Parts: sequence; structure tokens; C-alpha cells
Amino acid sequence: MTEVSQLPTPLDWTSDEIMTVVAARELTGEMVCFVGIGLPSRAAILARSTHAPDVTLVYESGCIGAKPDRLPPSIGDGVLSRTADAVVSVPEIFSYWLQSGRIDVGFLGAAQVDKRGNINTTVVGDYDRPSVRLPGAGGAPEITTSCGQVIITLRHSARAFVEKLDFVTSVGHFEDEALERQREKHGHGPQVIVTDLCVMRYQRESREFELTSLHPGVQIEDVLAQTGWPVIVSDDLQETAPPSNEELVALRGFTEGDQASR
Amino acid sequence: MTEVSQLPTPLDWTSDEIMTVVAARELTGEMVCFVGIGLPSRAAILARSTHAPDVTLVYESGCIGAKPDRLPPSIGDGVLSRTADAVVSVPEIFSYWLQSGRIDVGFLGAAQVDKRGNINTTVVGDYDRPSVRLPGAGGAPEITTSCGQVIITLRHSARAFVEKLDFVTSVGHFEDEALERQREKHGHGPQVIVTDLCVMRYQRESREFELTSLHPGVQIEDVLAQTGWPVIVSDDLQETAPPSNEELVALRGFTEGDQASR
Amino acid sequence: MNARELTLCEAVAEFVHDGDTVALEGFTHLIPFAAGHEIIRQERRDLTLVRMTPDIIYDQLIGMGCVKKLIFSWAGNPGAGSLHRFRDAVENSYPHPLEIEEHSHAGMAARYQATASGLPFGVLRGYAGTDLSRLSPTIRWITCPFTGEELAAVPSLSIDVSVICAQQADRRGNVMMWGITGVQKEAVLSATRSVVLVEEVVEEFTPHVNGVVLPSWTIDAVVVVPGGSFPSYSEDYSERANDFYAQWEGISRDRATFDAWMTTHVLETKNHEEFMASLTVSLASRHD
Amino acid sequence: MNARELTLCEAVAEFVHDGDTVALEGFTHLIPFAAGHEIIRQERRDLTLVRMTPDIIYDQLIGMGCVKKLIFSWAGNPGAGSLHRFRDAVENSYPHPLEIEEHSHAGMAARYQATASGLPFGVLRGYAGTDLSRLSPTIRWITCPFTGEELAAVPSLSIDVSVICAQQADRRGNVMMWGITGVQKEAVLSATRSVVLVEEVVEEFTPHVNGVVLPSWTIDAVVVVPGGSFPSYSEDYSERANDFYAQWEGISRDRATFDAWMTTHVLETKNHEEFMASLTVSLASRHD
Repeated sequence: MTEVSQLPTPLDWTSDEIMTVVAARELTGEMVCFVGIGLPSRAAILARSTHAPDVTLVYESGCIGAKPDRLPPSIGDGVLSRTADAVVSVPEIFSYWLQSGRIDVGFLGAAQVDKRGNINTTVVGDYDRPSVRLPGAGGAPEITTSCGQVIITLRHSARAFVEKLDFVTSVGHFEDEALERQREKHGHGPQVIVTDLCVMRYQRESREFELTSLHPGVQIEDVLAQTGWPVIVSDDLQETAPPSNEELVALRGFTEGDQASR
Repeated sequence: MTEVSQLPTPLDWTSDEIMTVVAARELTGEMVCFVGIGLPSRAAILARSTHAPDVTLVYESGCIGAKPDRLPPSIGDGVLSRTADAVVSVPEIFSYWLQSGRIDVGFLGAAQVDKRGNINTTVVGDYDRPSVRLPGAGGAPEITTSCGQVIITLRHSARAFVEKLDFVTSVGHFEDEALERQREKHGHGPQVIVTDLCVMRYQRESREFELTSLHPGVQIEDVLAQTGWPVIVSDDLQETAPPSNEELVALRGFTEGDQASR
Repeated sequence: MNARELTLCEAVAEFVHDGDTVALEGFTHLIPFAAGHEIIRQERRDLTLVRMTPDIIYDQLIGMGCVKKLIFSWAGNPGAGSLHRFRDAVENSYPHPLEIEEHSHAGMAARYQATASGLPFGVLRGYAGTDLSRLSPTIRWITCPFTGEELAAVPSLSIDVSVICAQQADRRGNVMMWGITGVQKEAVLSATRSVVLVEEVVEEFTPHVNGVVLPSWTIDAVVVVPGGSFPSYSEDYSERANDFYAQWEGISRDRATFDAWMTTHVLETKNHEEFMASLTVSLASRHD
Repeated sequence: MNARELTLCEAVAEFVHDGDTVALEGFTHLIPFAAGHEIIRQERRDLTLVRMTPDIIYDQLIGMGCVKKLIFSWAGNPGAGSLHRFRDAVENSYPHPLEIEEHSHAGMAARYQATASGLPFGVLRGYAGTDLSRLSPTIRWITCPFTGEELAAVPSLSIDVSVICAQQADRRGNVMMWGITGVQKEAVLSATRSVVLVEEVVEEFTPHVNGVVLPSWTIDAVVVVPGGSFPSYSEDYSERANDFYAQWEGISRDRATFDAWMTTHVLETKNHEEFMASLTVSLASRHD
């Protein structure tokens, strides 16, 4: 039991923690969420255990309705299959569950992102002779086009938020309007990017991600300095509500559980 | 226990019984057999319980390796799923198991058949205003083209053995040589027709089914009279070996079991 | 949104409308007879029925004039005879004309798979040389962009509502079926709305080989109808009434006999419990 | 023909040849580490490896020079870091150049499904606008003959041998796996030859939710290797050695460290039992 005297003070959080907490808040109600590994999974599990207990988690490993009570170190962890409502094959999860349009929200990380929410998780540098070879596409290309909407979450840096991607692994929003209308038939694509500095939301008018909320203590200039394109700042720029004690206690509970399970 | 004194004498069998017994003999060794309902199922179960215990039975209901000890009144009977090595969905049985070329022998009935082993199970008369509406294709079109070979079994009559089918539900062998070579890539098609009068086998030279064996007591003329095309009689015409006592006892055991289970 | 628990009467009233495309799926096992009878009692009209293996319950729906069109791959009473009401509709347009769209099993299975996968068409190696492929506008040809091979293409289905039987639901409305599960998962995942009839609600599912679970949020309504598949069967709950299937030949062949049977056993019973009692008495008397 | 029971050494010797296309499938759960190590010990060369999620065992095969080409959709050590031997091969052609053919998960899954179905290609709604579709000759476009919609097509795979882990075999050589079963069934049904490593042979399978059974006649060899997936895991038999996955980053980053580790734990152990003992000692010592 965590005693009251040990509860964190409102300022006692890391930049990774606020990123997770703010990402978690994007999940609400009875959303069905397709969860990637790492921060997306942490945020989705946090959402389920705090404000959004009715969110359904679907993992590409085939686990539908998993109810993990700790942070799985991988998306193929036994805690996911053992707590799932149903476990299906990997081909089935991509055909009958993802491609069919049954998923409300996709939750993705990225190595690079651009102002249209295009994602690179393939290479840094030239494809045939990369300076850094990244893991590759995984589920991302079809998650971005098949889910009702997509939440992207990654740490903010000029290396990650680039004017031009080295490689387009997944398309967020097309520049071409006809192509964009075509993709909208099956889902609205990335709608929000949550970082350790801020929240950016996709605006149909400008057709790009605009800065809509700064985390406490972060200045506009901090975001501009870490973003490789000229960021549009929303007229209605907000300050992000800091992580509540409840959110932080829940999040740290997982993380400890995760460490303990090792 | 059937006592020795009650064993049937060699002549004590019906025309349906010899048809079943002779069809059963076509299954040997470790063949994997895709079984239709009715006579094909009866013959396949008989084969497994007499000379071919290692034959694997696959049913389109999704039951793989079913080991029924009685005659199931339908291909969706519980005795099939309960004794199967694996039960899969109907889409899977047609894609991963049949279409993939994993089945050695398909075992089909028919309402009409022609000299090339084409089958009609759709209509008698005109398609749009049939005099008799039959059940339709079922699994037949893809069974005939996907299995290593196909055994057809039906009662011999001039109404069934026709010069020209009212409707081609499944193609046995194409008249066109190029098409025939194409279909041979995935299976050899119907190779034998077993009836209550005789056995007919497909001959590559004549490209049609020839009369190769007469059941005991049947004359060539009987077959010719009940066949709507001029039948080629094999130079090596045989007399079918009559059902053995062992075969008949086994077959009647099932039939009784089937009646008893009702 | 999770499934709601409704009565069968409520579920049919809310989810099955005149003119709908409806799949009451099942493969010998787990046929949703109770739902078909309730559709007949509620006098739905102009339905397009979809099923790989339409059997007696579809024969009844057709004979009672509920059906405008049938999409199917094998219409018979397996091992027992014909569907005479289906035949009468096709052969004699009685009680009215029946439009048909027919496929092979492999083709129908591919259509269900494509639909459940959100694809506009499915691909199979099939239909080559058949009259079905010559006549049907729903069979076309497609060329493999890698090998040049020609394959058959079939369009996805547009199903308004699917109704299936499963053995169990849990408290949250997830359902589980086992034994022969046919194409029922695809039917539910292919439909805009879905209703699942279950034998009972349990606290926790017990594991079964080939157990298929559909999560609550893929289903609109769960309906508890013990014996809802009778005279079909529900593995581990009931046996198939094979006698009745054999008798259907005699009942369905004649229009008047059929009408009388339907009146006695379906129209004059107010729910599935009464139907089961009525048919069980009838089956017992024929044994005597 | 039913599966034969072989030792791992025999199975690799008989079924995995130089130049083969090999799929050692598994999705975090049930990774056939023991088979990968035996392939390294038997010094296979010029392999084309196929897997949706190549992980540490593929990193080891690549680093040990067994691999000519990799067909995959996500190559990483999930939640723990990079596959440095894979990266070194792609970035620096060390120990020699590695040809790659990459897809998305949905694309690879469609390829496996097509192959298991005996079709020359699979169809998916995917890849639109991606650089992968621009660069890869294994992604083409196909038009729905009913709606005119453009969809992606991917070719089937040509797999010589698939190796998977399952929990159990029965006396007849049928195998059963449960928990997360990934794409393993498709891998076996896609391959010309297949080898299944099992924890044990049992008289009778106990039912499991999501239990997947592969009949004996679809498998060439069953190999009993307790803990054969270690340091991955086998649901209800073992736990994943998450520590080791975290340590791999440090082991694999440096060529010499990697070589030393492989020598100690794989080349100088003569079978999986010795490997497990060796790694367990090493993991315990790092905890101290």
C-alpha cells in the first residue's frame, strides 16, 4: 500500500511520465484500441486502470480484450493471452480485426514523423545503405489506414520531428487531396501526436499538425527548436493539465510491477 | 457378436452394398480423403475399418482425421467433430486444406455424370425454369480440381449417365487439351466411377471413362442400356471381386449402428 | 458497445427488418432454428437469405413466404432428401418467385472471408469450366500480377444481420461455441448487426478444443434460448433429432401438409419452448 | 505420411540444407531457439530466412554468417533494443552483405495465408503511399473486378522448411500449441517440409482455449526438446527470460562480445540442454 504521506507532489513527474499520462487521456469510453509495444502499451494500460476502464485493448500478437495488470515487456507476453477475451492467429488479427475497420484507435510510436503525420520506422539515411537500420514497418502502414483514428507518441527532438522523412513507412495524411479523400473512406488517420513537450493535433484546414497544448514548464520556443518544420501554433494554445496523483500512482504501480516481475 | 453360422453367404448382398464395398476398395494406404455425405462417407468409413485403417478422413464441415465408428447421418454430425484430430472452420477447410492441394482423394456423388466425368448436381432441365432443382454445387467444383484424384460413385441409370449434362456443376476433364493440361497442374481429376453395376476408369488415350469391371452377374448390355453414351469397353474387362464376408459384416455393422442411433 | 441481453422476440423485432439481408448460419450443428421460427411468427417479408447450406429452417422461411432471394451453395436436407419448399419456389414460383444467387462452398467461404476482412472481393482457384461461372455475374476472373495465373474472384457480401447459435455466453456478453463451428465467426464479423442465441450464461468459459470466442463488442444481442438449435443440435448440450430430418421429406413435399405442420408447430406456438414441446410430442407419437 | 520422432540434431541434418528458405516462426511466444542454435552448430550457409518478427535467434544466425537473405516485417528486440547483428549486416555488410525483402505485418500475414491456401498471391488494403510499395517488386496493385477499387497484391512465399515450437505432441505425432500461436500454423502449411519441437509427448491433449492442432500427416518430424523455446517461453511450461532479452543489447552491439558469447553458449554446448544450463548460470551471475 502506498501511504498518503508518500503520494507524489504535483511536480514530481518525469517528461516520460507526462507523455504517457497525456497519451492515456486520449483513450476514453468504450474505444477499441490497437496497441503497439512500449509507450503506447503503457499509456493504454494506464487509461484502462484509471479513467477508461471500458477501453478494449487489441494486440497484434492476436490478443483481443487483454486486461494486463502489469506492463508486458513485449506484445507477446503471456499476461496478454491469459487475460484476453479471445486469442486469434496473427493473420486473423490483421484481416478480420484490423483491416475490417473494427478498431477505433491505433496507438503508434515512431522514429521520425513529419507535419502530416507520416511515419518512418525503416531507415535513417539511404534505404540501400542506411546509417541506421530501424526495425521496419511492422503493423504501422495498415494501422494508420485502417483504424478510425491514430494516436502517435514519441519523444520530441529535431532528429525525430523532421521536414522530410528519410523513408515513408506509413502515410499519415496525403498531400494530394484526391488520395486523402480516398484514404478517409477507411479511417481518419493520425489525429494527435503526444510528446514529452506538447500535444499537436491535426487540422483539416492547414492539413498539418499544429501545436495545441504545451506541457507545464515548456515554452513554445522549446517545441520550435526541437521541430524540423515551421510549426503552426494554435490560436487556442492550452497548457496541458499536469499528471494527477492518481495517474502517477497508477503508472508507477505498473512500472514497479514490471520491474518486480523480471 | 455375429456368430459364424449367421455370416452371409457370398451371394447375400444388395446392389447398393457392392457399390459401397467396391468404392471403399479404391482407398488404400495413408491416403487423405475428402469425403462427401451419403455413399462416399459410407465407403470411406468402411475402408478405414477394413483394409485401409490409415486412411485419413477430412469432411467439409471442418473435421480433419475423423474416426467415426458409426455412419453419421450428416457431415456435420457430432461423432465427426468428437473423433477428429482437429476441427477447423469451413473457410479454412476449403482454403488451407482443399485448395492447397493437401488432399489425395476426393470422393463425390452426383445426380448426372458424362463420359468425361463432368458432374451435374444443380438442375435437371433449364437452369432458369428447372424441372428438378437439385441441391447445387456444394464443395464439388473445387474438390474435382484440387484433389490429387477423384472417385465418383452413383447408381447406374440412363437418367444419370448422360451424353450431355443439363448443367456442368463441376468439370471432370476438359475436352480442350490446353485447358486439360492447365487443370492437371493441380490434380488429376476423376479417375474412377463406381456404380451398382460396374467400375469405369478414365483413360488418357480416349479421354473418357471406359468400362473396366463388371460386378458379378451384370452383363455388358446392362451397362450399355443404362448409359447415355456409347461406352468404350476395356480390352481388359474384369469381373469385380464380390464383397467379402468381412466387408459385408463391417458394412452392416455400421448401418445397424446408424439405425440404432436414431 | 457490449452486447445486450434480449429475449428472442425483442431481438428479432429490433434487428431483423423487412427487406433485410439475413444470414442464419450454421453447418448441421448449431442451426438457429428458434430465430427462424420467430422471424416466421413476426411475418418478415422480402428477406434476402444467405447461407452456405440452407436446410430445413430456410425451407420453412421460403415456404412461409418470407424470402425474396437466396444466396447459397448447397440447398438440401443432407442424407435425407430435398428441400421441397425451396424446390417448389424455384420450380413453380410458389408461394412466389425466388431469386437465387448460387456459388460453390469454396466460393461462398471466400465471400464470407473477404467480407469479414473488409475486402471487396475474395480470390480462389475454382469454378473453371463450370456453367455457374458462365451464368453468374458474381463470378469474375482476375490475373495474378506475379505469375499471370487466372483465378476466380467473388464479391464480398452485404449482410444486414447475422444470427447464430453458440453454446455459452459469459456475464460480459462474450460468447463461445465449439464442435463444428462452420462459418459462423465470419458471418458475425461480416454483418452490420448480429444476434447470438446461447444455451446458457456461465460465470467462466471452460476450455474446449476448437473453442471459438466472439467478444461482446462484436455482437449486438445475446439471447438465452435453451435448445435454440433444436431439432439441430448443440454439442455437449443436445442431440440432433435425426428422425425429424428424415420426416421432413414427407412434411414438406405437399403444400397443404407443410402449411398444417407450420401452423401447428410454429404459428400456434408462441415461443421456442412451446415449439420444442410440440415437436417432441409429435416425434414421440411417430415412434409408437 | 505421419511425422517421425527425431532428435534435433537428426532433424536439422535431414531437413535444413544449405541454400534453403527457412521459416523459424513464432511471435514472442514459442520461438524455436533450440533449432536456430542447432542450425548454427551444423554451420548451414546461404539460408534465406523468413519471419514476421525476426528477433534474437535470427540476429544470431545472421551474425554467425548463416544467412544470405531475410524476408520479414519487423526486425527488433521488442521493448529492449536493436538487433545489432542484423543492423551490422545491413549497415556494414558484416559478416557479409544481407539481402532484404521487407513487408508490413499485414503484407507478410497475407503472404503466409496465400501460401497456406495454395494461391499465388494475397490481397490486402495496404501499403498506399509508402516507400516500401514504391521500392519493392513484391508489392503490386490489383483492381477489384466488382468495385474497381485498387488493392495491394503480395506474392506467396516459397518455403523449403518451417520449424516451430508447440507445447505437446501425442503418440500419433499430432501436435498442439496454445496461448499466442502467431502465424505458425500457416508457416507449417506453407512449407515443403516441417519440423515441430515440443515440450513433451502426452497420451491425450487437454483442451485449451485457442488450442491449435496440426495433424501428424502435415509434419515431417516431431522433436522432443524440453524448454526448446528458451529464452523465449512456452505457455504453461516456462517463463520468458526477459533479463536475457534486455542483456542482448550489450552482447550483440560489439562484434567480439557477440562472437565470444556465441562460442561459449552455443558452439561449445553440444545441445539445447547444455545451452540452457550455460545461459541459466550466466543469467544468475548477472543478478548477483
